[in-house]
Amino acid sequence: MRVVALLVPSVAYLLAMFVFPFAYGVLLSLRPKGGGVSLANYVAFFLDPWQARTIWVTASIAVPNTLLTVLLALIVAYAMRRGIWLERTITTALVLPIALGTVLVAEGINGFYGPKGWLTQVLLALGLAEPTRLTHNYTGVMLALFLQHFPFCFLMLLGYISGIDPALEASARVLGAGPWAVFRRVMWPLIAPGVAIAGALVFVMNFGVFPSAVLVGQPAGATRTIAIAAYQEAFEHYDMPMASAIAVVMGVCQLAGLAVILFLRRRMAGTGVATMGAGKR
Amino acid sequence: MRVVALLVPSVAYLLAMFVFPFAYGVLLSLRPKGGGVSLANYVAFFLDPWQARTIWVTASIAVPNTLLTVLLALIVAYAMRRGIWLERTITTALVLPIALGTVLVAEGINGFYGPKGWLTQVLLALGLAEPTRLTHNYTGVMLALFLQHFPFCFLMLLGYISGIDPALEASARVLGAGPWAVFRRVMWPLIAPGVAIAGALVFVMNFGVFPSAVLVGQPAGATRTIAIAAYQEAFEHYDMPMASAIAVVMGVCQLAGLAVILFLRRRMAGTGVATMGAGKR
Amino acid sequence: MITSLAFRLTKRFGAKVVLDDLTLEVRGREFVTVLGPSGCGKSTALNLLAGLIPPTRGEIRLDGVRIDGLPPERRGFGMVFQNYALFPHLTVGANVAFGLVLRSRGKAEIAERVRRMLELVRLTGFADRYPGQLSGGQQQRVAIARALAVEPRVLLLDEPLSNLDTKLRLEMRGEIKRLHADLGLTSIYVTHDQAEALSLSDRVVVLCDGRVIQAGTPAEIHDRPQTVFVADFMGYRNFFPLTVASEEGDTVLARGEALALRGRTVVPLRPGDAAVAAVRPEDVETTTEPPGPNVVRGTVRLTEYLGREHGVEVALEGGPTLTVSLAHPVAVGSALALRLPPERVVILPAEGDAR
Amino acid sequence: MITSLAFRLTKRFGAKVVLDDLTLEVRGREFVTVLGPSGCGKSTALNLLAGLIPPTRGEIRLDGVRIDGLPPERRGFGMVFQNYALFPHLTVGANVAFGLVLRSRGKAEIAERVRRMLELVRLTGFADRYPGQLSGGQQQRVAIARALAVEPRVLLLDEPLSNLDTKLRLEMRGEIKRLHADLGLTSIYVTHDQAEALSLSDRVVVLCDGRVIQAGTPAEIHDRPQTVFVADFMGYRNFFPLTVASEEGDTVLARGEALALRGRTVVPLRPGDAAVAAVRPEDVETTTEPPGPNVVRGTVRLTEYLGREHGVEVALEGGPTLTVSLAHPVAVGSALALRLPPERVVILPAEGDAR
Repeated sequence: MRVVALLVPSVAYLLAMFVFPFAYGVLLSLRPKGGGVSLANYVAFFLDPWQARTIWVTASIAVPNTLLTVLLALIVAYAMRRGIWLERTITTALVLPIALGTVLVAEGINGFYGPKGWLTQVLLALGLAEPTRLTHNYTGVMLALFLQHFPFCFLMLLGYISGIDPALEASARVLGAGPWAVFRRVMWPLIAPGVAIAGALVFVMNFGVFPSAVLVGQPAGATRTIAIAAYQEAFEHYDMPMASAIAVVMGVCQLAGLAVILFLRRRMAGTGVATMGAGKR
Repeated sequence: MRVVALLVPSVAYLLAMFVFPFAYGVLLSLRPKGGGVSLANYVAFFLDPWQARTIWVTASIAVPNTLLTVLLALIVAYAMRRGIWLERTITTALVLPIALGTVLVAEGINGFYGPKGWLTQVLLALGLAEPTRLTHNYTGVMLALFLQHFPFCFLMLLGYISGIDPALEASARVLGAGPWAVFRRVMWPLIAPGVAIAGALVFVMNFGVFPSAVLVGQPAGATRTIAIAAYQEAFEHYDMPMASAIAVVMGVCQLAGLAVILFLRRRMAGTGVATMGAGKR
Repeated sequence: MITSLAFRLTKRFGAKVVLDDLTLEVRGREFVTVLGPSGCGKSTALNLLAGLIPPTRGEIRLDGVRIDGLPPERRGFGMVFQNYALFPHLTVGANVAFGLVLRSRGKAEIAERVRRMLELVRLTGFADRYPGQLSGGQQQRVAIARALAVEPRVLLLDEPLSNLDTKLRLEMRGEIKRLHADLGLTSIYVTHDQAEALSLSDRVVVLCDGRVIQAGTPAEIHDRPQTVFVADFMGYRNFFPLTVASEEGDTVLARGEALALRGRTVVPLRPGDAAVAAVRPEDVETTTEPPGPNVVRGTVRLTEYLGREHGVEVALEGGPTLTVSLAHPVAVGSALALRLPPERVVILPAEGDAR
Repeated sequence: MITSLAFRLTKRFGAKVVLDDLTLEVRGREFVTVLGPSGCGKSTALNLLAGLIPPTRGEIRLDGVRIDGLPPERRGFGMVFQNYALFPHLTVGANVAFGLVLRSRGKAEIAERVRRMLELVRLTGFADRYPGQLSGGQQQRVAIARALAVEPRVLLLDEPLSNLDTKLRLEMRGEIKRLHADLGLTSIYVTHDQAEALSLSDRVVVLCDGRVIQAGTPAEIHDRPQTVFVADFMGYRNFFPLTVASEEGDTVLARGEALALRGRTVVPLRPGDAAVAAVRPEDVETTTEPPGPNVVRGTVRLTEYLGREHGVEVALEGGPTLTVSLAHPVAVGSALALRLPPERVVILPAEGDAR
């Protein structure tokens, strides 16, 4: 009882702090600059191809990047499930981009992958590649997002996978399952819920991409994401209601992505491939 | 053996991908625009007060914000250690800011805490406050960083704390410890390593603050952080070597902060207050 | 020294009744064991007594004074947990001193008492180790020393031996018995192990689904179980459903299709009642008597070497199986004539849902 | 059906030798138990046999053919784990069918075999439940059914009963014994429980610190332990350090300050050798004989009710303590004259570091 009494106000304040800004945004979006209460902002957004296509641009970055990030993180985390040599060093290296922040990652990408960067020069010197443009375009954004989100995804999955009782794998091996059968029949069904959560998080973060799209992308064209559109309305045109409307559209897209991920997860569970409580006993 | 053979190239590539950009940056910083190999960039940075003071500005944001975030997260996570009503909802609300991205959080802050925002209006209507400026200044950046980093810190600490065997607390209670004595003598020593890790992560992220400092701060003055200085050199003046030098200075500051945190943790351990393996049995 | 600890406790979690009006009075210096299978509510009872969870209804009186309103730290009890629950960041000495430090005793007094406690549990010289450096049995002894250091008014023990090896469990059982007697403790001990309950206790309370099934001295519980559930728990491994044919005093004759048994009753039975005859493997003996009541014939189906004895499963003529314990080996397939001594057979009322 | 499984295995983790050249040949249909305290390397041995970890040195031959190069899935063994290791996402039926599906058996054959296996472990009707919905004993039975479904060439059991209640452990022990006999299995069983080792095995191998201390039939291990370590494990609870005074054949007389004991030897001893006399509590009897070799006097210090017997701790004249098991109760403080029958006393060589 005493604990509850202490907790209620602080939790209420936190909720207010975290939830109200968004409720505010939704209401604001319904009051266009011209006055009144209407859906005018939404209509304007969808009728303007320059704005509406940001949804497609963002999705074409977020979806492949999410698949790539989750798949690679799953492979590496699964291979490392029983600990490997230099685990600590490798984990630290992976976490560097989080620690160093978006800007420095962007700068590092420009330096390493850019037209005068090391990678291009090495490839050219070896005669292995045409001078390909890897930065300030779609590829640059993909690289930046991967560098930022891979570590999160990897650490989440590693935690999830190493929480599964190793005796399950041992028991499947003795019963006649080779490494691939172990993965498909035992580990994957148990990991799937974790993969769904990690995928959902990466997708949502990818869909909100902003600084990377500006710094190593082509913010006026190929990588003009929906977050950039919202930013421009808010901080360049000072049209807060319009910016809020765009933000709401973005939120709806993110929710749609989550719904697809949940649907896939449930279908797998339905066909008996996936899930029945995680491995921790 | 087979696993190792498969793993080595992929791990090597990942390391290259994550580590080389930073090594590249360090070397670049030593080759100033004028030519040659020298420390000229570093000398220039420290001799220019407009640049050098960004260290102080950044620290004055990062240090108090880290303390505040960790302290609040610790209190809330500790209070929730045995699960509470609506835990799922509250956790979801807290994770919203991560999901929605920096820009939308900034916009929400401007809308809620801004001069025309709800909070100010409610406080004014109640006669509780002078019309205080909460955004586009130091306070705005503090709020944005708190909203972004609190959830991480909270979830990390909650995981850490709920991993501690509840029988330890029960046993301390029966032995005569009241709630405060339980925290001070049993729980805190076991939580301290987790707090140190969470604190280190939040500090490093805070020190690299960039988008928030621009969007809800005062990027030309009170919140001109070191990351902004690096950004301007790189993407406004196109002086990559100088930008790299600033990035290296920033990295050194982050390492210094980590060293202080590690030192504090070790001192606590030395005086017998802290640590000897976490609670999981 | 306390005179009595009396309680009457009910605990529900949601709709599930975990403890249904568990009523007991423990006298000073008594050793009471709560015996039951996992999930019977015995650990919940201990947590309620310690104050770690609140009861749904009920009261606890220590020497007549209600203490159920007090938080755990003010009840002055000691508790030993199944998983030891030692503080991993403190040395053995600091663990034992924990309760004394909280009571603000003087430094010298604490040091002396820690020394005496470690001596008591035979861990002199271990004060500076950390719990992680000790074996399971040593950790368990530290947990006991820590609980005893504060001179608890009542010592609560929650399956303290169940994480230990067979051999260690036997040793620690003796240790607990010795400490209880030497220090004049009042102890409540929770376990699922009948041997622990019998050997340690002054009184045993058998719990099933949150209700007391039977309570009494170890000998009463062991020799005079009142239900099939208690008999099963007390090592009666043979149960035969029969019908009571006749009764004289506390002896009845019960018959079934395959066998007729004369035996003792604990609960009165009348002719025609459905009954269950229970007998322990160790109580059956080989015989040369002709078949009749309490004498059966059968074929050896399986034998088990038990060191001093041989466990033998005998398929009786007419169907049922009898498990017996014999001093000498017998060959699988050989025929046996066995006697079930009437004074060792217990005839119990058949209760459909007694388990 | 296999004819023999022979192996010779050494395992080091870094500098630590976990198994030191463990050599054993198991014959077809044999039940061999590896008995030892925790940390003696017995689980490591099982994991090496299953192929789950690679040996540092050694070989495994099944009917003469080396199989140590094969991965676990191609050895055709069955394994039962201490924590059951059931697949939580699969039903009981799918768990049991797991190995058969991997062997691409026909649907009808799998269904029939799963049905038979569940019947065998008495879980008919549980096929559609999930492991999380079963009790510990039921989960253990599913684990056994799953391992047996593939008709394993060798069944490996890693402390399969140690997570169960006392009563359930007894029942499941009988179940394992029955299945081994009925199905003609070849089994290797790992445990720290001497009762399990004695009752189940054709042969027992006692392991300590990765080395075999003694191997033999249960009766040999039980009656003729060769070291104090084995005797201690086999329930000899009284040990007296003495010096050999005289020998005749396999009987010696050993003396100490407080007592003189005549007893059997298993390992030859000569007069003057340091020895340890071991005797079980159950082998000591009360006597009216006058004091002399094998007859001692003492005072009852502690008694323990054990159901049919009473455990009694007796302080002997001259210092040592003797633990005995008596059929009738005695009062604490009373004097007793006790006889340690020479045929029940084992005189062992004293080895400083034998434990």
